[in-house]
Amino acid sequence: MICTALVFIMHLGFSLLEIGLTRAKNTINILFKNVMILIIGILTYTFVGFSLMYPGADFAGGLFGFANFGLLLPVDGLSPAYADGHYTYYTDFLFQAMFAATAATIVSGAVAERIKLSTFLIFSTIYVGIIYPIAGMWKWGGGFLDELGFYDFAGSTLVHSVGGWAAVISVALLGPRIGKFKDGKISVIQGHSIPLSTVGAFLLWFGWFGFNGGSVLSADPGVTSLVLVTTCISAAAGGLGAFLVSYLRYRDNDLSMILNGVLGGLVGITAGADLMGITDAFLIGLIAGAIIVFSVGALDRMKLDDPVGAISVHLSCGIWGTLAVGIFGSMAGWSQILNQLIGIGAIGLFCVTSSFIILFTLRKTIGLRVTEREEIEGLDTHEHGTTAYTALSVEEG
Amino acid sequence: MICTALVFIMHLGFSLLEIGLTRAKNTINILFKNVMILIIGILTYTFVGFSLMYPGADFAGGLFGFANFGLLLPVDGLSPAYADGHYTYYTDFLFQAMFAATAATIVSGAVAERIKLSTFLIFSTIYVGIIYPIAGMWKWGGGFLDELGFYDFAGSTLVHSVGGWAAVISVALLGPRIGKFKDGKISVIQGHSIPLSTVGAFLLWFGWFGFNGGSVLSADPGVTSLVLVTTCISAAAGGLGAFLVSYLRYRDNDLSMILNGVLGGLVGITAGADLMGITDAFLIGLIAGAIIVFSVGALDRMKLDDPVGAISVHLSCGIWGTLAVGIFGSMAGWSQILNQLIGIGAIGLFCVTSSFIILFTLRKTIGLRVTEREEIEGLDTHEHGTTAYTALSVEEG
Amino acid sequence: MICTALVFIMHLGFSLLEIGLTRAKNTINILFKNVMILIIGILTYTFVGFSLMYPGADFAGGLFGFANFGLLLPVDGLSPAYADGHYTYYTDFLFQAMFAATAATIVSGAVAERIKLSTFLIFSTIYVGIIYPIAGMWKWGGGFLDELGFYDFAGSTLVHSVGGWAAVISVALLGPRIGKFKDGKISVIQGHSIPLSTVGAFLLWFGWFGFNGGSVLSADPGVTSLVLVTTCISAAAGGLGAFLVSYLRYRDNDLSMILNGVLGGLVGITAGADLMGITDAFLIGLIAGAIIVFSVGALDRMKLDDPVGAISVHLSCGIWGTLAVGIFGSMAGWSQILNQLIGIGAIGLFCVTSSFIILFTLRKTIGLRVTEREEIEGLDTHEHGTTAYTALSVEEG
Amino acid sequence: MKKIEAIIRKSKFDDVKDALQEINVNFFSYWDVTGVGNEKHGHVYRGVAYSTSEIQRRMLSIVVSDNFLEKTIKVLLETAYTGTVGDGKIFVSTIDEAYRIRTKETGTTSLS
Amino acid sequence: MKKIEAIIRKSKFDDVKDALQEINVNFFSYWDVTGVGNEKHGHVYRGVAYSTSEIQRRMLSIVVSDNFLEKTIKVLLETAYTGTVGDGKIFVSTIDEAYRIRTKETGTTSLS
Amino acid sequence: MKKIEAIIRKSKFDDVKDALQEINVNFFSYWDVTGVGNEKHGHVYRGVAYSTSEIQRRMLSIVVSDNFLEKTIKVLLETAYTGTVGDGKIFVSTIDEAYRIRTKETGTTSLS
Ligand SMILES: Nc1ncnc2c1ncn2[C@@H]1O[C@H](COP(=O)(O)OP(=O)(O)O)[C@@H](O)[C@H]1O
Ligand SMILES: Nc1ncnc2c1ncn2[C@@H]1O[C@H](COP(=O)(O)OP(=O)(O)O)[C@@H](O)[C@H]1O
Ligand SMILES: Nc1ncnc2c1ncn2[C@@H]1O[C@H](COP(=O)(O)OP(=O)(O)O)[C@@H](O)[C@H]1O
Repeated sequence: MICTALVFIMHLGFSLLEIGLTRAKNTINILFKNVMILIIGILTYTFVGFSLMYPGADFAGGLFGFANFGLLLPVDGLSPAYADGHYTYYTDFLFQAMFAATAATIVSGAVAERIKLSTFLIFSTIYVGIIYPIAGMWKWGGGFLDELGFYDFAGSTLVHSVGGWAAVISVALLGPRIGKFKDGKISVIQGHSIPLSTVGAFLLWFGWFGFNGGSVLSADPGVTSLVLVTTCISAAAGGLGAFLVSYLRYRDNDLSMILNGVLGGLVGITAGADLMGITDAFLIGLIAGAIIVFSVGALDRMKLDDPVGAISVHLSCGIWGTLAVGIFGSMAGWSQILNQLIGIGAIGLFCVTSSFIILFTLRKTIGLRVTEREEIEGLDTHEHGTTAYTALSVEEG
Repeated sequence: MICTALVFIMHLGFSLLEIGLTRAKNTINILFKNVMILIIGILTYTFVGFSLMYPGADFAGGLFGFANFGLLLPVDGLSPAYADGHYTYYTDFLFQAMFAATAATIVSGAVAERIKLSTFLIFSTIYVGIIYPIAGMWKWGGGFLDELGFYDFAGSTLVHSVGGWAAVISVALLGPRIGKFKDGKISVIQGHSIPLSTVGAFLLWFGWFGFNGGSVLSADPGVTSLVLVTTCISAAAGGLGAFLVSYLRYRDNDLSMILNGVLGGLVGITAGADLMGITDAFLIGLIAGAIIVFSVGALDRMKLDDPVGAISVHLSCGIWGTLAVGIFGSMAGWSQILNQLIGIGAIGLFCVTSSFIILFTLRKTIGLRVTEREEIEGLDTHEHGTTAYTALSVEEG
Repeated sequence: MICTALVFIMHLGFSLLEIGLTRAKNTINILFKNVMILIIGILTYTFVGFSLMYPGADFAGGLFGFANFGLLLPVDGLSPAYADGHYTYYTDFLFQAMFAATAATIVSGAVAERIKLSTFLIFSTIYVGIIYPIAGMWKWGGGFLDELGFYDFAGSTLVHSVGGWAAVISVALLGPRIGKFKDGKISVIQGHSIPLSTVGAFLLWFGWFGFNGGSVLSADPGVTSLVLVTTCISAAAGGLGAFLVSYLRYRDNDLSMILNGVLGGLVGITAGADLMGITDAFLIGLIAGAIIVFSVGALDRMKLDDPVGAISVHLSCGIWGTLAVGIFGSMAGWSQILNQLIGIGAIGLFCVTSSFIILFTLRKTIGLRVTEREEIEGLDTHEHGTTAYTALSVEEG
Repeated sequence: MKKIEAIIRKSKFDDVKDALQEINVNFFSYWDVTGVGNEKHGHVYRGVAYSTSEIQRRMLSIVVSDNFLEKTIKVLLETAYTGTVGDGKIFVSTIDEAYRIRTKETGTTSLS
Repeated sequence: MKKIEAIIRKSKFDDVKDALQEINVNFFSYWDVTGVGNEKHGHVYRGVAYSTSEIQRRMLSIVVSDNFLEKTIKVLLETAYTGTVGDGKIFVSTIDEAYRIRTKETGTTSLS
Repeated sequence: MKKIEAIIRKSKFDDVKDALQEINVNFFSYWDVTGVGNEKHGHVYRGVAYSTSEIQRRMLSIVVSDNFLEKTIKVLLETAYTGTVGDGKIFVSTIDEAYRIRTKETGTTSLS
């Protein structure tokens, strides 16, 4: 139950990271998006998503199943007997609901500062309400990937890549922010507050204790403590990796890169947090940190404009983490690598296709992007009729 | 015990929400108030309040009882046997102490930017030390409302309305901030940082997991998980309600309204969080969100200047939530509605009268309001001799 | 396990407190330092520190012992049987690892705005990886101070003073910031954001629930709840003490002093949180709060420039708290006072000597301080090539 | 045309603005400056008492036609006044030419 | 030498800067001001609709030699233009002397 | 009366202020501006190296009587100097009239 609260606070972490790395003129818009995603995420998951994701034995096929609208308290749902004495139906649901909104939040970061609010909200509703639970069901709901032997402890693929794929597609369909790629050169659009981003990253790390710790589901102290240790070490190693690589490559102590590295380490360990030893976790994190730096550079060169590094963190490191289950730790082996690849591919294909269809339809109908004028003058003034900060200077005399 | 920490962090949430929605020139003053309230709240509750609120069988009357000064460890207080194996005396005390300061914090928001610091601190001490525990004792301490059958799970009335009533009275006695109602027209005095407010609202939601979750007191996983689910759904629905109503009414995507809506949903569910089903919680929240929007507008028209919306959130939704116990969920019924109304009325009458007496006395003696000059130039310079932000611009070259 | 997360969030608290009390031009530098400390702290503690601190029966001498590099899972490490059913090896480790980084973070605050990044990182690595665990082992690892009867519940001396002593030495070797002592007069260099500092202090208080609560280690509800109550009361009393003294002495409602007072109260109670009654805790906190105010003044007069008050909070109150174990509570008595003094002295001597040696060596080799130009123009521009805030003003029209 | 630069107390800004409005001077630009002058403020920060002459002020830049000059100055002198040290200054200088970007008008008609 | 003070829309700043660069006016100082003028913005805040004429603008201060004046003005008038109310103003005044601190040069050679 | 507008490095501000104090010029207003000029700064942000000529500066506006002009300029030229590109500029222009709001004084006596 505590873990639910911790995962909840991750949404604040995402929001702060995101506003810190973007410009002040779009701050309210981003906060608005993130608050609405959380609200919509919880509600759609209540009424549709949970039943889609955990259809239960009676309704499930391998690819798709649906139990019923709303929540239906099972016979022994209120007592821990629901899950062999470990947790109750409602605990389970709420924890999952907090996860669900994460997928859309990831997208939110990548499309920040130029997407239309209404479009984004519609997309999120569909994605969180339908696409994410279906993909999740394939593994966690007992679908075909689960039967195959694909392993994803807490969602490197099922949560992070699901968000990451949608982020890639939307960034590609949206195009870069005005001024990001001027005359073929990559320009710099600085975020407006590094401190806010740092707070965000800390809160995400904090929340990840709940994200991974809670995913043990059984509250078995042995496994949970192992999971927390691997999570933490991988996060630290991710930061270290990003620091080393970005220092060696750019001779620059770039804090935002280290923060991304920490998150990369967290995403990387998520798939196999309960399988790894200390050294495994360290290596997974270190490599994830390095991946971040290269991935951020590569995306820039591919003219995919991702203001907060969401794709690098969640997709690149999500894939890496899922693969790592086959490389390090107690499940390592060629056949597992293959299983992991199939899982990554299947989910990737599904997410790419579905988000392309949704976004393409939206583009043809209500449009994806705000007008050029709105973008330049800031979404806050146009969509919210106010600005995030007023009169920061303090009155005296 | 964790819940205590979560409720603790709500005080940070309140502080940030409040400074975000007020002007930079009064920021330190508001933080100072909130920090001092917390300190005073904990200490007075230790020495007086807890004994007033839970006098125990030996000392209690139906209306008023008092055990002793300070804390007196009962025989089996250090072992969970204190409460049938659920929690210890100290856990109980600390959790309650965190609640107590909340009542004053609510008032703090409503009177921000113009009340005298010393006056406010005296008022808080009395209110938290004496009024709040007496009101609380009527129900939670086994007083007459409890015997009557009035139900208030975690304090829609006992905590939130108690604060809300005092807020109304003090706003009425204080008058609006200079410039709020110019020539009969309602002016806008914008808060200085929406991001801070958003962080505040998130932390409050986060803390509410502890507020309601902890109020189960027994740590029974079944009920606790249900409570968390209803709490969360109502919060989300509150945000949705406020969004829909404010969008339809004003064609405006107002983030601060949604944040208030979320809080309204939280306050609304607080009275009956353990009695409601999913749909009940959804409806309670949705209506609470709508109430917020109308209430904010109505207060403005009544020339009650509440900079942060404290009255709308805590009083309007507190009343609504208490009533909702009679309308939705497992206790619904006309007789319960009546009981709830009696409870609301009794507590309201008591709080209004007592806070009027205290504040009126203070007005006649040391005065309620800062001077006009202090108000215009900012409380920070005058009462604290410094300002919250210095030289935000960053040095270079 | 939750406590680990709470202690983790203290690092965010430290960071925010620190940036709030320093100038905007050095913000990234400070955040960078704190993030790297955390990363380095966790990793060195994993590979070296834990084994140094808890060598176990086989390897330990009274003064120094070392088990092995890395973590070595004991036979029953994954089951709670590791510690008589209370916690697992990994839980134990992670909790301790979070503590370790704290010592360096304390130093970070005192040397802010002028120390060289690389020098600081090297110093931290050595201090956290070697000095802190050795000192810790003397008591918690079963070393000679433990045998003597020295008592330090959660680290007033072992964590806070260890950091505090290093802070004194580094401040003395570094010298004050340019402009702090102009022509023999004490100047004021204001911090750039009181709100951030307040958030930091709240998070520290929040985290301390975990710091002290978790140090019970056994999760015995009786003791834990007592510890939380004493912790909380002492914090509140610390704030009150600082408020009263600073108001009486300077006629000033200084929020930053109250925040320091709260932290002082927390540090003060840390050594004996499980031994004190309510009134003891109140007095310890109150005195700690008073000590803060005097200590801040005294350091200024001694021309030791400690921008965030780290020495006053962690060293002065750390010593006071350790002594208080001999004065108040269930262990009070002259012989205990003597034991406490020996402990304080031994640790103090060790830390002062070792940090002097390390820092002096660093000064002779790579240098301690940034250049004058870098200091004046801000570390952010020079060491990180960017600034913390860009374009805070919001675009419109 | 003349440019009036007025450095006033921030707390007087609302009054000044309303008064300017009344004489139809509802076009100007302002920003916040730090002023060094005769006024001193005493503060205490973390136990150190100090006094500073750097005080936040608001700078108003108003370009007016010559025949508006006098009454604008008069309004400013009246409404920004408190009588205590630190009320601020008004400086007048000459503007050679003015353009309204929207219409490309020049001269006094471009001012309003 | 002339001082050009241009008060423009913030959203036009990038265009203006690039255009100035092209005519080799790549030396100026700017800061943000609040402008009061004909343009009004309507907002809703917590349910209260209001309209304000206080709008964020950017002030550019460019000191140029007399023979650069005309083309600088021309560029400003063209690139800061949108045609809707609130495009801003340009004011020109005379500078008596200019110094470059680094070289202690004076006069027009000190400008660039 | 003359208005001196000096655009200097922020890191030199404290020195300049102290030096002005010594020649009794302890009345002026300042604010922060962004300067575009010859100096360039190279930065790296998230792996992209870039160089910008937009650098934070401090603008000082000092109105002095004619006989203070020379020595004020001298002090500014000396104390704001580092010798590297980007030390800044000083511009002098004429002020027609000055008022002290508190006393309604005009002319040079109103300046100090
Ligand atoms: N000569 C000057 N040049 C520029 N600004 C000035 C000058 N003299 C005063 N000021 C501005 O006017 C403000 C008020 O002046 P001050 O000397 O404090 O009070 P008073 O005008 O009442 O004597 C100062 O803070 C400063 O901003
Ligand atoms: N006389 C003036 N003095 C100083 N600034 C002015 C003056 N007139 C206009 N401005 C500035 O120019 C901006 C645009 O002017 P406005 O009247 O809104 O539009 P337009 O120039 O299209 O009529 C204003 O916001 C203000 O900052
Ligand atoms: N003609 C000008 N008009 C206004 N400001 C200028 C002008 N020329 C230079 N500046 C200001 O002076 C600063 C320093 O000038 P710069 O050309 O970088 O160095 P230097 O003066 O050493 O050649 C610039 O950043 C800008 O703010």
